[in-house]
Amino acid sequence: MEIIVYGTINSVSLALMALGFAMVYGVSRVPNFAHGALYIICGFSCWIIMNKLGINYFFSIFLALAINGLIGALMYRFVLIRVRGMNISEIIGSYAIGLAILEGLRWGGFKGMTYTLPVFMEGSIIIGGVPVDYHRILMMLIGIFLVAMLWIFTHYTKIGLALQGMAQDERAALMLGIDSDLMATLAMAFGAILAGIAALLILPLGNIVVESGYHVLIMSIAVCIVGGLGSWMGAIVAAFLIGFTQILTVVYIGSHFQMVVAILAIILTLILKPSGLFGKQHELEERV
Amino acid sequence: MKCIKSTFLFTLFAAITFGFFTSHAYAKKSIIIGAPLSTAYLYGWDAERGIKLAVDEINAKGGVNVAGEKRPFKVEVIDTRDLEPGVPVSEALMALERLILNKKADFILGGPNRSEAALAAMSLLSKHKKVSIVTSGVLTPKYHALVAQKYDKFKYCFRIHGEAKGIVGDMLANFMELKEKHGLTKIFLIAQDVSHARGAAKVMGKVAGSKGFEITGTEIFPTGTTDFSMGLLKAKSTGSQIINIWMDMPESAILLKQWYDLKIPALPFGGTLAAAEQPGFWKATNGRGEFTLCNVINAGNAPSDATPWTMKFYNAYAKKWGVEPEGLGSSSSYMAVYTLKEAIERAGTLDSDKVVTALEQTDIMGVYGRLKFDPKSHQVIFAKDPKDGAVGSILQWQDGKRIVVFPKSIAKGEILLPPWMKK
Amino acid sequence: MDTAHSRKERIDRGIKVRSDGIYALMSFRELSYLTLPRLIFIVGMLSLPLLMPGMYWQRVISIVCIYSLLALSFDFLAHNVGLVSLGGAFFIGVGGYTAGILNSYFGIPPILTIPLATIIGGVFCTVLLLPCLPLKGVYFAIITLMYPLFMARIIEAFDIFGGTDGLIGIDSFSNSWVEQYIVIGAVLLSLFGLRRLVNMDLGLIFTAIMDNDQAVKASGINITHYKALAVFIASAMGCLGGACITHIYMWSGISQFALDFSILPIAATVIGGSGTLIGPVLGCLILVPVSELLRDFGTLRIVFYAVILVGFILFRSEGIMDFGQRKYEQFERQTKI
Amino acid sequence: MKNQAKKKGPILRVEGLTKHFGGVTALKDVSFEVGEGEILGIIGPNGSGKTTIVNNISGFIKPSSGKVYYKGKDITGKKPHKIADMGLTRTFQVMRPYYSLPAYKNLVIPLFSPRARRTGGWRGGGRLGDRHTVSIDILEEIGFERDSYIPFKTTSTLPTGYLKRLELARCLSLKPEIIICDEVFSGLSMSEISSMVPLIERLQMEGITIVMIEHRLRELFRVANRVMVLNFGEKLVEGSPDEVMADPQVKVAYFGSEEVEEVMTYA
Repeated sequence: MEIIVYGTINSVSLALMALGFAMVYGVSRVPNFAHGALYIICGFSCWIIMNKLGINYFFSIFLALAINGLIGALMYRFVLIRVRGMNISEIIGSYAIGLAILEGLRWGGFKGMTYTLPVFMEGSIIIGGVPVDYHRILMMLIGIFLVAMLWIFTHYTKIGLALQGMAQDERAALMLGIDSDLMATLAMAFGAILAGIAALLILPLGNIVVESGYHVLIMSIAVCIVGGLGSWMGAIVAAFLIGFTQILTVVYIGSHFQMVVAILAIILTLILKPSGLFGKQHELEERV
Repeated sequence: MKCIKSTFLFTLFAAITFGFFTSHAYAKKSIIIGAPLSTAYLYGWDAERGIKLAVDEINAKGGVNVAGEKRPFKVEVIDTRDLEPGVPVSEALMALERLILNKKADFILGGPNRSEAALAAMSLLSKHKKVSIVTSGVLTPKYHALVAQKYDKFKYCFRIHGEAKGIVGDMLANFMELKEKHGLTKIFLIAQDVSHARGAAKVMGKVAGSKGFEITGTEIFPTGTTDFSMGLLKAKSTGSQIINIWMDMPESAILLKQWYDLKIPALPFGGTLAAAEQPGFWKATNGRGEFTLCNVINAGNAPSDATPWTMKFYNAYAKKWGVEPEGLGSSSSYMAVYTLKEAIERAGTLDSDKVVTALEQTDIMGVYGRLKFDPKSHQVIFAKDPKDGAVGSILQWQDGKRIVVFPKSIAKGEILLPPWMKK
Repeated sequence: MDTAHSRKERIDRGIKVRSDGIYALMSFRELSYLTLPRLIFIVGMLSLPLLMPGMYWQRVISIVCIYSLLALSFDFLAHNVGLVSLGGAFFIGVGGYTAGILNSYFGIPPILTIPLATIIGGVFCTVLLLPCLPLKGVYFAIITLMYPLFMARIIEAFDIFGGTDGLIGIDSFSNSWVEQYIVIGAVLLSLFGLRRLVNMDLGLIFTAIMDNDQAVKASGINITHYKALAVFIASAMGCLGGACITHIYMWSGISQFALDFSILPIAATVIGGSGTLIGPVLGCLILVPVSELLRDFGTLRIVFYAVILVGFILFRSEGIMDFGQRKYEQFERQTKI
Repeated sequence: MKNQAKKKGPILRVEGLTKHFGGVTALKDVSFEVGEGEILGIIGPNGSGKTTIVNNISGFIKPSSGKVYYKGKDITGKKPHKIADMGLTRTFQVMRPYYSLPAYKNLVIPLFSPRARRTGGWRGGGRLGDRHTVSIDILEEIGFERDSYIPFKTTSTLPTGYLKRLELARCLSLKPEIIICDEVFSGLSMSEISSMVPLIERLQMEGITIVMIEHRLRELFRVANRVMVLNFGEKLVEGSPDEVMADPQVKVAYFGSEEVEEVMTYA
């Protein structure tokens, strides 16, 4: 029973982490290697707003998300827009920005393990004999709610449809009068906000540490690849797949194989089905 | 666009020239201590503060008299980044070499903090014949075993704080006490997937097993795990009463928070638990870290009166740095500077080999007991009583304060059990 | 009114056309025009260890050479064979561990372990990378990014080869001069070896595979075979670097699979100029010393480093070498009319 | 005017070839044979599966069901480079030269293949000379003027006619036994076509079997011994060019109605 409960929790947290990355890659084909940095900087900015400026927790969340979205948009507008297309420079560019943000935070004194965010609700209850704390349940609910909102957003709103159009075929979207750079900036901003939401949900469980930035980047790449680069629906399904395999390995094989399994999943998926579960792999099924 | 390009190139040029100058402007007279530390980490900056505190005190009193001539200490700290994942150890070794070759360091204190880097640095130090005292973060028993094994090659390496085997000994004494008082016999081991933590957990399993404790399970978590629910639930289902934790990664705070939320009826007993050693731990877990026990290896890192010097150091540290001594590196680094000073004065020269022999006969009453080095393995000798050896100290978080509960000779309180365990 | 007796003339008048592919050089002037930059580069590289002020900077030169080996292998794979691999750390790790194992378990001296590790490491990496050769573009990049992490976790989980402590007590080169000249020799050898290879017919096939692999398939050539050959060449160079770094630091452990070994060579290639094989070596010659100079600033060093990287990508995205080549061809001098 | 096909065993036999792309059936149960030294034309409206047949035979796509026999051996699903190595070469409807390389270097690549090494290339007769001179010879034979600058120009600057010839040259350099030409005439000017037709006939004289997929029926009918018509992935009819021309089904398939008599002659 606890496998199911903690499996879903682990999977939802993986899905939250990966959603931002999948959104950005889906729309603008830019692999955003600064995703981990956006995740962490949202945690720290929320901490600063709450502790240094004394604004209460609820508003500081929204303020931090807004700042994150702004950083994402600025990052795209001034740096990534010039290197779109040259995929090596994209990777290096976004990784360098991520590095600058993370190491800048570390230089700015955000070292050590004493920074954390308060939990939404204290205490825990027993579900089917398994003690689960409120915050994790809340995280699951918000996660599912977020996915539903995202689905509605991309299917029924103007911007959402434009983003999806861009994802399928950028040139066709251009022909229909969708300003691709604006859309890509918006996508990057949304990606940053999604990373921020993931941070504000997951970080209260532990503490805000710069290293988890790199860890989040690796895991979100893992999930997006298994789910098929570009399709965020695939990312969610893949998150559940990897989440449960991790929990199962911990229970049956041995907890220290947990990481090995996650990375093995990526390598196997790429070899067997490079386009992932849902992805439409353009290069491979090239028209002969 | 033109001006951005020129300003960018100008800042690059300024950075290079500035960097070049600082490395040449220092007086030849002072004795240079090189401190390769991972300054972005607890074990790094607490050692840096310990060393700087001791150096300031010694320089205030006139410095070290080397064969009659008074020479001040000068500290050169360099960031090795070796506790950061994804950074190759060769980065730390290059920093160490920069200290030795470029900054002309005479002695190395603090040493690289990661066990892996410290082991790698040993051959480098013996190549350059530099005396090095490791004071923070290196717990692997392999370190002093290697010194004993290849004495002539690694004789320049010393270690002034405890290591895994010593800690296991202290922990066992505690468990025996818990067994009599509260009848706790079932131990569940949780270790980080790092060789010194796994080694310590294995040794603990064997030794505790032979002493009548029942090992209900062992869980090894890779670095970077963010969910410990499975391990904790397994501990709860096997009815274990003590959870022995060997983990120095930041995610251990998640483990403790989950332990509190899931109300696991077992006492979290940290073998090495970096997160719980900091005074800021209470605020970080907003009170949910109560009853956690953790080992700070040497007495000075928590308020206790092991020796008259302990509280003097404790208050001097708090006054200078505005925070109580934290982590396991502060008192040991402080003592390392004093031991080095005393050894240089006895040896009367800076020559490495003479200082090594002088260090081997060290016998001074330090912050955490009488410091003597084992001549063969250059490992500080541990004891239960401050009068005849270096003393470890285990503390428990009791409503916001760190109370030393072991060893008995310097204890200030008793081990308490969480309310949901007292059925 | 005297007319001007001299006018500006580009020094490569006529040489460029004749020397582009068909070698028909007339005079020493043209010969020197082509060979001078290469000569300066070789003499410069060989004299570097002598110019370095202290032992420390000589060690920095060896690290520069190791990174340039990696940058060369990345540039060769990315721009001549079309396989963008983020797996520099994988090659370094495998090469380093092979050399470490050969030396500590079998006691083979460094002079022998380096060639052995290069070959065995190269074969090992190629065999492991075989299944992902048909992948292209971002997919190949990301899977090669995962391999080093995977190897590090395997060694950590199974606690083999000394687990997280790694192998220690590996004996180093006899003295620092031997160490430097081995590494510099390796860089020069592989640099000019690669240039020779790229211009040979074999290099043609790699360019063809990059240009249009369907056509190569249709002309009866097994492209996986040639891709494997290219990956072997690149991984052999990476393993050579890995073996050297193990012997320089007398240690080999899982942190040789660290991300820095993958990212820095690529940054050097981007700065130095991708496609020209000398570019990445120049990139390393700039990046590694700068990051050493900035070491005094502690954690700020990485921030500076990242800002420099972003600056180069934005303002000089084609790299120094291409810029240099263009400028070199536009030098003018006065000639009499 | 047309040389008759020598009546030996079929060099290429396709049985029940079917291919589904997801729900779409591109080919349904197509079977045909090609005799040695014969020219078979395959015609049909756009989207009737002509190129899919070529891809299945040459191994670029694996058929859903059905068999392909080449000189009696089953080559269904073999890798493209293995099939090419056995002498069954093809050109691409969308031309695929190496744009970054000069024209003569384009042919150096096929001359690296194991088959070229064995057979010595088009005129090699068992021993492969220097690859560059062999490639220039082949180029000259298919219409690149030898002493002009054309063989040395970068491929991207060549007009379509030369690119089509380059495709053919690539097949020739492997000393093929079968060439499948996928719309070799399309996109060429009248003068280029008039110089291409004798080239095809000369190849047939050399004993090479050719399968031609074409839309320009007039040139095809001048050269082909037999013609097969495809419509929506199914084989409609097979026979000599005149029988096919007269067959009402073909007219319906092509032009939707039977009356259009005179257009057929000028197509």
